[in-house]
Amino acid sequence: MASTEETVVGEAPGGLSKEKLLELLRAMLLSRRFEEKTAESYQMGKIGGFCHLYIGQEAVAAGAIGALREDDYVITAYRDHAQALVRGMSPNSVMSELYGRIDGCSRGAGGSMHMFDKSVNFMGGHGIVGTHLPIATGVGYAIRYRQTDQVCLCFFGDSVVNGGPFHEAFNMTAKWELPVIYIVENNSYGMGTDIDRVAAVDELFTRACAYAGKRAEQVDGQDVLAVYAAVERAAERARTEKRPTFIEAQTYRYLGHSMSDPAHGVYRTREEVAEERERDPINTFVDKLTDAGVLTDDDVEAMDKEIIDEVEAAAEFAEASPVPGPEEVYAHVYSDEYRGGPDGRDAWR
Amino acid sequence: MASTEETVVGEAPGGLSKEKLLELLRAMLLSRRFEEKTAESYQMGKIGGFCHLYIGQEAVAAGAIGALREDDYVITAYRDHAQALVRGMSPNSVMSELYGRIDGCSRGAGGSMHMFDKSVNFMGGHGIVGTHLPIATGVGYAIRYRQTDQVCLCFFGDSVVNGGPFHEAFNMTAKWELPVIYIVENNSYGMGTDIDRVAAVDELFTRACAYAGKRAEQVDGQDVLAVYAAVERAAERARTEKRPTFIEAQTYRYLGHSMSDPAHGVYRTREEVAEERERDPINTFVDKLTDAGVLTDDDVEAMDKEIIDEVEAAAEFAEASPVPGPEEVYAHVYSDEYRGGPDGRDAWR
Amino acid sequence: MAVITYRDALNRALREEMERDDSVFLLGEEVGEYDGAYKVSKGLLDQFGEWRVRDTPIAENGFAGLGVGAAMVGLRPVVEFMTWNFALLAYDAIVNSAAKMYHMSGGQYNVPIVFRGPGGSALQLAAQHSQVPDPWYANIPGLKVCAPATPADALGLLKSAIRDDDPVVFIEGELLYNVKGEVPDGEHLVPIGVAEVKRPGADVTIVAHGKMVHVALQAAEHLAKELEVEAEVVDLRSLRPLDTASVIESVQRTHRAVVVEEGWPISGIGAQVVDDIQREAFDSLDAPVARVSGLDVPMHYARSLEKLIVPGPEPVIEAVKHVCYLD
Amino acid sequence: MAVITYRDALNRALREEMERDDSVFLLGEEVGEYDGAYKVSKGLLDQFGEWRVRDTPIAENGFAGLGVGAAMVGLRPVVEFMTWNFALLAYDAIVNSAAKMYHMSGGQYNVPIVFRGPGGSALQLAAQHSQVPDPWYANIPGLKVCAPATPADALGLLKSAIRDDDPVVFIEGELLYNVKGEVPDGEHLVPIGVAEVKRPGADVTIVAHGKMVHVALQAAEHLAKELEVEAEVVDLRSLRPLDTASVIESVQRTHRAVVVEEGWPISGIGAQVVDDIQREAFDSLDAPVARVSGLDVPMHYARSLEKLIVPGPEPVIEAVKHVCYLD
Ligand SMILES: Cc1ncc(C[n+]2csc(CCOP(=O)(O)OP(=O)(O)O)c2C)c(N)n1
Ligand SMILES: Cc1ncc(C[n+]2csc(CCOP(=O)(O)OP(=O)(O)O)c2C)c(N)n1
Ligand SMILES: [Mg+2]
Ligand SMILES: [Mg+2]
Repeated sequence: MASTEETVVGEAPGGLSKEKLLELLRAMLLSRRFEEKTAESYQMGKIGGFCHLYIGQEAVAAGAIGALREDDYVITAYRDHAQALVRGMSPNSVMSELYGRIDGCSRGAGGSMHMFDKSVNFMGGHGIVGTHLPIATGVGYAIRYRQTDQVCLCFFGDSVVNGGPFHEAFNMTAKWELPVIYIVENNSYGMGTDIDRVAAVDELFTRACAYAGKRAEQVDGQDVLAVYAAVERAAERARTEKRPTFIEAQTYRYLGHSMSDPAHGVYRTREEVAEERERDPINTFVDKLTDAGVLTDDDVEAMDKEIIDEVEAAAEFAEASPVPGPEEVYAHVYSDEYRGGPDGRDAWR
Repeated sequence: MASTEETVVGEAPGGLSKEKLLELLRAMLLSRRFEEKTAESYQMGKIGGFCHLYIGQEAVAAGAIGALREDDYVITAYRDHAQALVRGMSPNSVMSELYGRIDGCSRGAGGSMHMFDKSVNFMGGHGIVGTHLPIATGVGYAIRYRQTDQVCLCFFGDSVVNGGPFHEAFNMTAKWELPVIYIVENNSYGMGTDIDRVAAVDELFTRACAYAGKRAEQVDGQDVLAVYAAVERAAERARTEKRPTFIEAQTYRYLGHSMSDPAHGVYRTREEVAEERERDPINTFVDKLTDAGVLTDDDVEAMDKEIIDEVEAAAEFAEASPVPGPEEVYAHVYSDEYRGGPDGRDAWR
Repeated sequence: MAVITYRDALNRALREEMERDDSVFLLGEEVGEYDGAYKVSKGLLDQFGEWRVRDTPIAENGFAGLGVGAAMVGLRPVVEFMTWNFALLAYDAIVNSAAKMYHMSGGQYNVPIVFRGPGGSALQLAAQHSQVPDPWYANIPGLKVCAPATPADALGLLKSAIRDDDPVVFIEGELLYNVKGEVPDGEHLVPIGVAEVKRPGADVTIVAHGKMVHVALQAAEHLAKELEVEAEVVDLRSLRPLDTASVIESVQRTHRAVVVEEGWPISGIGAQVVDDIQREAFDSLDAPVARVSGLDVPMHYARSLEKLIVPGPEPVIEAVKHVCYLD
Repeated sequence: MAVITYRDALNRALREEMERDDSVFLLGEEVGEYDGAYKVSKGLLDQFGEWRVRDTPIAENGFAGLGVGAAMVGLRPVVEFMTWNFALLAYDAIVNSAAKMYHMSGGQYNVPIVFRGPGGSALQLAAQHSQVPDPWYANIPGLKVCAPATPADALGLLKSAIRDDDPVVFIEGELLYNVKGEVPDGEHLVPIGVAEVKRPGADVTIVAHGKMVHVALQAAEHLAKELEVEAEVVDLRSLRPLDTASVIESVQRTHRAVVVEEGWPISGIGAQVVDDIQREAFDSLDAPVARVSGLDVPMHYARSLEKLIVPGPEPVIEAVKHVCYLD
């Protein structure tokens, strides 16, 4: 078997190095195992609030972020654990945030929906549907302002394409030729609403026709290599031509919209979910890699076990991390000092 | 010369009756003369606030509203005097509103930007760019809800196509197949901004490609018959198929954005304005009608004189109309009785 | 008298009004097939069909504006915001369109619309999902604003709001949906703009609305038991019109007042109530009016801090002790 | 000391800060080629080029959000709203994104942005174009809010706002742009959150901000001349943080207070100031605090009614007479 250092050429999947292929697989497996643990901890009451899992969509985060450079920016919505991990945030930091502990990336202030890590240019974690798209436009603006060749990658859900922020952001990004890659994770549903019931267009990527200069393409979001290739092309285009790209990745979430929504029953059938599970992005990628001889079933099992251990350790770490104390209440309202309303407005607290 | 009652067939412009042709001409002339008087009164300090004139764009209001039925709805933005008049509001009512008098359509509460007349289904007069588009969607919704065959005609400016409300309204209107005709008056500028500097698309009507089922077409907005024909087709489609249409009417405003903006100098040249004036919608239509023998120069002059008298009379009427008294302050805040904040909150007023 | 939940009371109000008047319709995200994110609209799609129970795209400004247009031509839309946090996107449609229309058309186009949904914090929903919108709407003439605390008031006020000819902002409590209470059997209407004494008492007036009414009642029980202080709890129920007269009347009897709200302090509802009390009952006051509010910070996710930020009975008790000179 | 207009003071602040720090840029409708709808950005496009002075489409929510993104990665955007009335469309970007980011990222992403533009009524602009946004933003933790009344404060506060590491809502007076006043020649900074006594006086405190400072000063002149009442005029200058201490200090000397604002009464800025005064200076008060505000109605177009709605010196004089028991 080829060593991890060796570059796989020719028939190797996607023409990528073995190292890269393993990195993509690892990213997907970590996302899956982490979310499984998250579900378990949520059910045990260790995690609160709204909690949206990524299971089923792993190829999108892994492929897209995998195609970026370290100095690029990533921004997403509330379904953000996997993107955070793939971008390089530690499971300890993400899990502690879910547990609402001081070692969380946002010191327990943000929770599930608001993962941030400035050290890896991970810009959140935003809870109001669609409103991080203009923020991504602003990051693109800053890149051109400073004349670097970074890019900003912005994930969002299918339901976003019907909202005003999408339209305003796309128009400005296209007009000013900003290096932003918008990638819609089309999992067919916004909560319990089938996208076809609310979008007046059959295929989401066709929305891009309303913004000249914006390239759009559709990729199989369950194929990590396809996503990787699309984002790599888009990034190249952004770096050299400064042009934005709109990618529609067709994917699927296996579980409910959030921890309080059942996986099926109301707006989709058990059969539909079962059928979708057959094109599982991890299984198909593992098959591809083992078929190509890049790694063996044993290798996969070893990797999986290592990841499971890492995730378990993260949960233990989070459990042991301190709960934020009262001194945190006013800590990050303003950059300068702040102790709440003046003159005892909070006197009875 | 044919009498007004006679139907003009064959070579008659637009295949319309003489009566209809004269109605269209009259609508345009009235709009022009009324706005000229408005400018004069504004300069004399009789009208205040923001005041946006329609001079140059008359063919759009005349042609579009001319193609409607009496029970249809019309809604527009702040550049609304001409649409109000063409829809059948009396010059007395519109001019009194501009003068801020009690005989104004809105009792002096609204002014230039907020003309309303429920008796002719004229729904305003809205000041926040783009936000009346969702309102038009709602009117369309109500029409389908009640299963009548009315339509709602919604005018708006070119700058609207870059904003979120446009996108949200278009998506819902297209998805639910609502009988709304959206007509953009593309006069090339939003205030001092050339639309090409801020819209990431060359031709505005192509924006409709992002909403399946919405038909879009471009018409010469300086040709009243072309506008008439387009809206007539759209109305027919709305009544029978319940489908929306997006019409781009290419037009031009001769004066500044509002009374406080010069006609040219900053963002466009004197030459450009002069050139645009050559395709004046009234002159070209008069030529067409006289060439076709529908009416003579004398007829036109007589009509013009009559309109000028009517407009002068409106100004005199407005001048004589009472200024709203203090009893109006709280009169229309709520449908039920209201006298301001309770218990003397306004005690010192 | 049936005992039902706040959720069911709202559902009953919607159903009764939709049965009574076929110009009433509901629209919003997930209100139809999904029965509502909080199940307030359960069963309505089945009963009334898609034109009267309309699932919308995620386009708050757009569908709020749609509601305004439909209301202008005589329908009576009830616009559900999944939570009021998302209605920040629709602030323009509510404030610039709905609230101004009747006025700026000189009394021609009234807008009989209800904007409703849950406001305030729930459990660990963090900064963007825990906001109290009350003062942003109470400030606006042209709107009416309701914030019921009990199932009976939720039922009676929502029915009144739907029948009202003007735009009503209706703020429900995300944590109140499961609260149970008695509800009259027949037709039950509660007038907008009328407060109610939820607990009589002679020693101090506690003013509250929404979820904080329950906190005030808990505090009052404790005060009675532990300190023999009898607090009168006045539930504002509506925030616009604000029933200042009822508050003043109570304070003139008790001579002391504590005003409680869940939201942020600066220019909150409580600030206005204090202003009214000090102006109208200055000579009756034996102590300055005290306020208890949410702490002046964005909401934390961590449960430990959320508990500090949202007022519970303790600060209310402390504030009462303060105005009674017992601290 | 040069005498310049409020408009020119703002222009000078922008120019000086853009020269000093090349991460500062301006964006908004008509700010570039057109020199700004109110000419505040005159000449800046020529000096700094299009990437630093950016004309935007009419997409308030979009370009406000763009500013937030640029600020998160270290630029210092100044977002101009043509007027604050249009910022209702951007309320979400300001309240849900800008104000929350530093907090919800646990102190990682601060947002050094200024949102600025004129607020309040001008002349006959009617209901949708005359609104006072002050309390909608003062209520929000995470924001700072300034509302300067004079050219010197406009200059000094805008420079401070641009240098501030947090989001600042900067509310200018549409009718103040032509007001002239002395402005220091060198570098001039006014700290955010510090009020200023604009006229000393021993008999009564008048609290105001923005345009109402001038109304208060006119009223004070009249009171001195006609009634020998010396009013102290305290200009809040910032609405968040609110300099309660300066107000209290003054009221403790004068024992009487009138709080003036242009906006609507319910839960306005004045309500909060009254709350602070009655709590902190209860025993110093010889009369209940009086408030003067805009009338509780959407703005009328007719000049006759606009004059009644926007406070002028007369109601302020009447209110002062009332708290001095002279009526
Ligand atoms: C503006 C706004 N409206 C409503 C919501 C409530 N909400 C949260 S997620 C969601 C569905 C989003 O679906 P989609 O964009 O497809 O993303 P997915 O959850 O499928 O990843 C809704 C309606 C919200 N957060 N923000
Ligand atoms: C949301 C909003 N932003 C800004 C303004 C200020 N404004 C009024 S008209 C206008 C230009 C509109 O241009 P366009 O839509 O092309 O219409 P036109 O004036 O050409 O008829 C602007 C920027 C506004 N009224 N509303
Ligand atoms: Mg989705
Ligand atoms: Mg235009």
